[in-house]
Amino acid sequence: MWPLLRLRNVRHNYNGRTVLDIAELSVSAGTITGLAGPNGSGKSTLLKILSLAARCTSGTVYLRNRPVLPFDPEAHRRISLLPQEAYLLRRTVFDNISYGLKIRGQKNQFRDSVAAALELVGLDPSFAGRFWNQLSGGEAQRVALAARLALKPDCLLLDEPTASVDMESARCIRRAILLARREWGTTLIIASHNQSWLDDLCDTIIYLYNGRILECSLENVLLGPWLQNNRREFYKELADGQFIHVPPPPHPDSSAVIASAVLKLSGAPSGSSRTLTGTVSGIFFDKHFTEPRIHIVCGDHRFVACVPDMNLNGGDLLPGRTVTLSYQPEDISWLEK
Amino acid sequence: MWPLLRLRNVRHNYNGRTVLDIAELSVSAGTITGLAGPNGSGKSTLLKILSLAARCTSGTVYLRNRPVLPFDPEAHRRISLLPQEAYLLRRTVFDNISYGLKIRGQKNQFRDSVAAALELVGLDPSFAGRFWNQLSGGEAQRVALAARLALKPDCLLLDEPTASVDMESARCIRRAILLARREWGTTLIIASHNQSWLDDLCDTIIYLYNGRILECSLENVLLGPWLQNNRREFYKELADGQFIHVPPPPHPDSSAVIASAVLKLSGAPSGSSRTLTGTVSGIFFDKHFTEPRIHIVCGDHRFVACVPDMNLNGGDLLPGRTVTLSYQPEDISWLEK
Amino acid sequence: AQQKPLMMATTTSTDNTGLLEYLAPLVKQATGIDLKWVATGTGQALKLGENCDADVLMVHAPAAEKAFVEAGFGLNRREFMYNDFIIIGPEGDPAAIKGKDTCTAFKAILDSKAVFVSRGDDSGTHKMELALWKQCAEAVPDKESWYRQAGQEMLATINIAGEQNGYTLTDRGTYITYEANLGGNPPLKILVEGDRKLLNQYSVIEVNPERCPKAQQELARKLGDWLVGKEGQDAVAAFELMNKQLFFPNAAKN
Amino acid sequence: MDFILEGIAKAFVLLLQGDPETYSAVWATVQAASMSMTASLLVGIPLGYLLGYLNFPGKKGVRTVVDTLLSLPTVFIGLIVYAFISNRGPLGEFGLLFTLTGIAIGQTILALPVVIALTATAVESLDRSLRPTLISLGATRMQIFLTSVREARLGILIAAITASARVLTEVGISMMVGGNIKWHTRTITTAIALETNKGEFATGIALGLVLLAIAFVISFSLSFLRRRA
Amino acid sequence: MDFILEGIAKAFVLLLQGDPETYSAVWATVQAASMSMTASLLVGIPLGYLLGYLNFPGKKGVRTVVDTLLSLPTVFIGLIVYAFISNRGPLGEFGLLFTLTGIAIGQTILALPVVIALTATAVESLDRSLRPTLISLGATRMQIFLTSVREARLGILIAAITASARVLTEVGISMMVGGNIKWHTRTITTAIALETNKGEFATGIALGLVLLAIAFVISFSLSFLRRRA
Ligand SMILES: Nc1ncnc2c1ncn2[C@@H]1O[C@H](COP(=O)(O)OP(=O)(O)OP(=O)(O)O)[C@@H](O)[C@H]1O
Ligand SMILES: Nc1ncnc2c1ncn2[C@@H]1O[C@H](COP(=O)(O)OP(=O)(O)OP(=O)(O)O)[C@@H](O)[C@H]1O
Ligand SMILES: [Mg+2]
Ligand SMILES: [Mg+2]
Repeated sequence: MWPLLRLRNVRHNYNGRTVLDIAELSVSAGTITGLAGPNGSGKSTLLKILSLAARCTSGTVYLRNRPVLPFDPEAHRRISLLPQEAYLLRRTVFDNISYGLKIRGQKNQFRDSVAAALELVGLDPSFAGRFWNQLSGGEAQRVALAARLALKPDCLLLDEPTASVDMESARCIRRAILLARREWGTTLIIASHNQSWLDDLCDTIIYLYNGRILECSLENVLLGPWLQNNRREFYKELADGQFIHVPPPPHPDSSAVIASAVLKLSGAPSGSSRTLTGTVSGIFFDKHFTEPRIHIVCGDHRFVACVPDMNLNGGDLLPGRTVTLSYQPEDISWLEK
Repeated sequence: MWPLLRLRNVRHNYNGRTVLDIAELSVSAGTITGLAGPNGSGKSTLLKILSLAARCTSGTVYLRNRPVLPFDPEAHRRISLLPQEAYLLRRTVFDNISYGLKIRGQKNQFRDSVAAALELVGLDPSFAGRFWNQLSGGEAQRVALAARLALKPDCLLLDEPTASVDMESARCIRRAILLARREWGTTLIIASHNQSWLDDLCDTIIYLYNGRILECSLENVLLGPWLQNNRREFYKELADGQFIHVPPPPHPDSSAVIASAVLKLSGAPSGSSRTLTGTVSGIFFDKHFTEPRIHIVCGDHRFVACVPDMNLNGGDLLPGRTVTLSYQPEDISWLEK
Repeated sequence: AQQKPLMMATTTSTDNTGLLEYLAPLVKQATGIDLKWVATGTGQALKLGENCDADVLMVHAPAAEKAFVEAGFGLNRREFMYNDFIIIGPEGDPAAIKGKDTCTAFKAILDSKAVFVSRGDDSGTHKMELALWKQCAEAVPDKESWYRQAGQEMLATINIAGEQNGYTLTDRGTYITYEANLGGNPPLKILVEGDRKLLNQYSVIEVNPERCPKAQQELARKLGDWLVGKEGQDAVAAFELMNKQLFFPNAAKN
Repeated sequence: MDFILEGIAKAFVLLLQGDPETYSAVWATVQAASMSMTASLLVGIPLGYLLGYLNFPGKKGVRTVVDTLLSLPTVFIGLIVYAFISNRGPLGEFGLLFTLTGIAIGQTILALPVVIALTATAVESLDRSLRPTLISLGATRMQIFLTSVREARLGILIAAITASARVLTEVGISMMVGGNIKWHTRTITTAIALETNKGEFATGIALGLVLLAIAFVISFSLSFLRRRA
Repeated sequence: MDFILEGIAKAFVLLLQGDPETYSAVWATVQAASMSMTASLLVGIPLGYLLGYLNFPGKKGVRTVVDTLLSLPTVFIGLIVYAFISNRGPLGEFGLLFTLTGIAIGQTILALPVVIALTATAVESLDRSLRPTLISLGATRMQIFLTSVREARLGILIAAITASARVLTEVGISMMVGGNIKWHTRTITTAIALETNKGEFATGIALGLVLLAIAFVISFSLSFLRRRA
């Protein structure tokens, strides 16, 4: 079976500046894919291209191996996007949610669909009669999502669906997403900065950085600039006065990425390894990893490390305890600029 | 010393519907106050009224015990608000950030202020030349914040400053907020759904629910409807089939709130207490509590409980472990509708 | 100090034919009067006089002029020139009026129901036409479908008649212009002319300074004097359009 | 001054006593304006939408041309249309001269730049996230057009009102192309011009008020489209 | 048809050979239009802003009235202004009749509803979060006005262009109040009317093109304000 969506050699420019450059990306039908990355890394641009809402400067989008363009008669109505800044039509909530059904030629009987969509996003049915400008920020965001859910699309792309949404509603949206996949077989691609929400929901997560897909995750990213000491070692000083040492960076401003597996909890430095001391701020369970993960704050910076079960002795790792991390500078990799 | 800002008997209506009703609220100078609450609870409305950007339907806003109205000549330029949906002027980022300085009659020399403000929100100085519509969602949000920071206001109100902002930048904004208080003595009031970010930053947190200030925190809120069994006990079924029992609700649709201290980790039920079984998903350290806090997932729902240090035996509470919570239904309280 | 210009309200025919532009420098030279004029319909010209917005009037609607003077708005009405009206129509002449006298022609048009285009704007020409209908056919055929009331300037009216193959009554000056505009071979030809009834009398009237204190009666009198005097009369006689004399001085009969 | 009061009184008389000449002119005005407004809205709104919506090289030039055409003098349009539909013109055989249809052709030329320029501006002022939102909901190009027009309804409404005001008040075209023929092509504005020329200022005022009454009926009925924008 | 081509040729002759009568009319047109546009923009933009910005009871009624006033016929305005500034009118002593200032007064009345209605619509179409944002940045009421106008510049620009087109092309006021006096108050449009009356259609066309040239200069110079909206 072909992947539902596939990008090849896609590149997108704004005013001549390349903001997206993806050689190859496939999304299989029925999966939930997360999209993570810092501001400006190209998540929204990628979602617009994948949803055929915009055309990439160069490259091809395939839908089940067929190249497709915006307004493709077949694909157009099966893929839906919740843009980051969704526009609400200057009408009632009811009209907003039923709009997509109406333009699909569906006749009347929107009432049930609209009520069902509102319930999915955790809004009271009485909201249907409200006007677009009588909503709070989070309510508007949820109405926009409801308008997409009402369409029961084959493929749904969500750009920051939980921005300015309360925690209870974020859980509600999570349930709606899982329901969409289960009941309608919807394939989902979701960009979000709510890392734990995303981790919890998605089958796979794609990390974007400067318009490129990263091979690793973006757990511990340290921005430049990097200094050099008189032994020609590169380092950066953290806010609490500790130093972190790195291999020679490609550029003094490059960003270093330290995979959580690189940071060991064995306190004593051995050979060429270096150490960092910090305070545990939390321990998590993340379904993408077999081991629990621990957050350690060093000065201003929060590091994520893996906790092999054998390392757990008593309550040593509970929040508030001080621990020592060790790492090999050579294991630190660099992000392309 | 009078509180910097004080509200008395403030009530706000939209189309005759009361969305805010606050008898008394004071904010002391130099503090950082958080504002939490579900969508539509009135946070944005409250911030607009506090910042004198809107006038309340009835009631009084005091600035250092002097009643003030919008456009108050003295207060107007000392209080600044970052609205939830900040509007960027159809100009460059530079012009947007320097706008507030310009209308204050400041002459030239914006260059340094703009560069400093951009740095505070973690944006490269090269952004100054971009046009308003050449920004990603999170970049736009940070530019809007920079425009307020550039004013060095006495009082700064932020409505969802971290919505659609990446984690690194959220930390950056946190540093900027702390710097504003330290260097300029700015008083801050911040509405956010990013509970952990808010917990970490604020001196006090105010919880809003349906336009009213809550006495408790909003940690574990369970929405209705509530059912009654043949023993006339009220309960709700969780997604995993467990039941949670509550005292008689004021209304079958009322929301119950269970303070984290009510949920005990002592596994065995005693007397009239009830139990819930769940999986630990994380442990945190929260500066507002002396003890670490634990997140436990039961079915669809995540509960927060306190962990008295004495309860910590070995790695029992590490993420992934199964634990039992017990509670007295009478300790559960109700939110006013 | 420079003298204030003399404001004249006049009809479009004197302006459109170029007569005033020809006379103005001569007036200036002879009397020192700086002549300014507003060219409108006769009715509006009389109204401007009535409202004291002009010092002197040059119009061609004798009955209305007399009423104007009798109402005390104007003084010293002096006739000083005329031109003549003609009946023009399509070369085919469906009502067969060519060479007939005016009344016969009007009756023939009425009987044959051939298209007749009326100015319909209360101008001097229109008033003349209405008088002729009453005189020759008892009533104005106001609502007849062949009787088209244009409500426009003379030239536009002729154009309408031309487009609709109709007859119309026009002053000779405008017809000469029309003829020239169409390169000397217009679809409408002169069919009736030279009848005594078809005289188009122009006069000059001074605005009454008793009603209008600012009216410059002295200058107005001076202009009138010049127009009826030999110099003015000769100048009128010498004015030609397309090498044809348009206006005929007749101040002598005053 | 008196003629203003007199004119106001006369306006009531004309309207209430049903003066046939006035009603004939009202009817001619309404007929010509309906034809020209229908044509100019049908053509102008899509063109204005495209001009505001698309980005193409030379767009700025096209806008400048449209803006310039806002200043087409009515007599000039009248002359051009006359040249085409006069008996000696290329379209002479259709017999459009001195008809309301002829007037409507000229008025369409007059109204088109207004509709196009104001529609383009209204569409340009739409929120830039409208288009991706509509696409993401599955709207076709035609549906995007229709919905954008509806979202820009305030701006397009005022475009229509401004254009119809321009058409209702123009004299030059009606005079030149229509000929101001009583009972046929005499519109209110040509009647006003005629009465004023005749020195019947009060009647001119009265007819002006009649025109304003028509305009009021139009803007009043359209104002309901303006609710809740 | 021929007179159109002839007119186009003649337009070049008039403009390039510097025909003094044409230049006098151009100058009169420009003077009157500058005065009236200055006045109507200075008064109309603030009023339009308030109308679009404020919410007050009866606002809808005011908008309907303004929309209706878009249909003020020029001859009607001419008559009203004439009534006031005629020698027997209340303002007769100022000697405004048959002057460019008099024309400009009438043209201001003509342009005001256009500026007000279109500015109000442009302001109403502004993003609703502009106002709280400006207040939150410390803008005074005056600064909010100025910034809102700048943010709505596309709409207000087209309001100015539409109004100036209306003013440039009007005949009724210039004719009635100005009197079409050669070398003094003869504007291009009254000159076109005169030439057309005289049957000089080619000259009419030529003068119409001259007017369009002025309009082009105006919209071309204003089009630079349109960059980057
Ligand atoms: N219309 C535009 N014109 C020019 N540059 C743009 C435009 N839109 C976005 N950009 C730039 O393109 C890059 C990618 O933007 P994009 O919106 O895809 O980022 P993102 O990953 O969605 O960020 P965020 O998390 O802030 O939403 C950014 O550097 C941004 O500044
Ligand atoms: N302009 C308006 N007209 C009518 N009702 C409004 C308007 N703005 C907000 N509301 C309603 O007022 C209530 C409070 O809104 P507010 O924006 O203050 O909520 P909020 O706490 O900021 O929510 P969010 O977390 O979604 O931003 C909500 O019920 C909302 O629906
Ligand atoms: Mg984005
Ligand atoms: Mg809010």
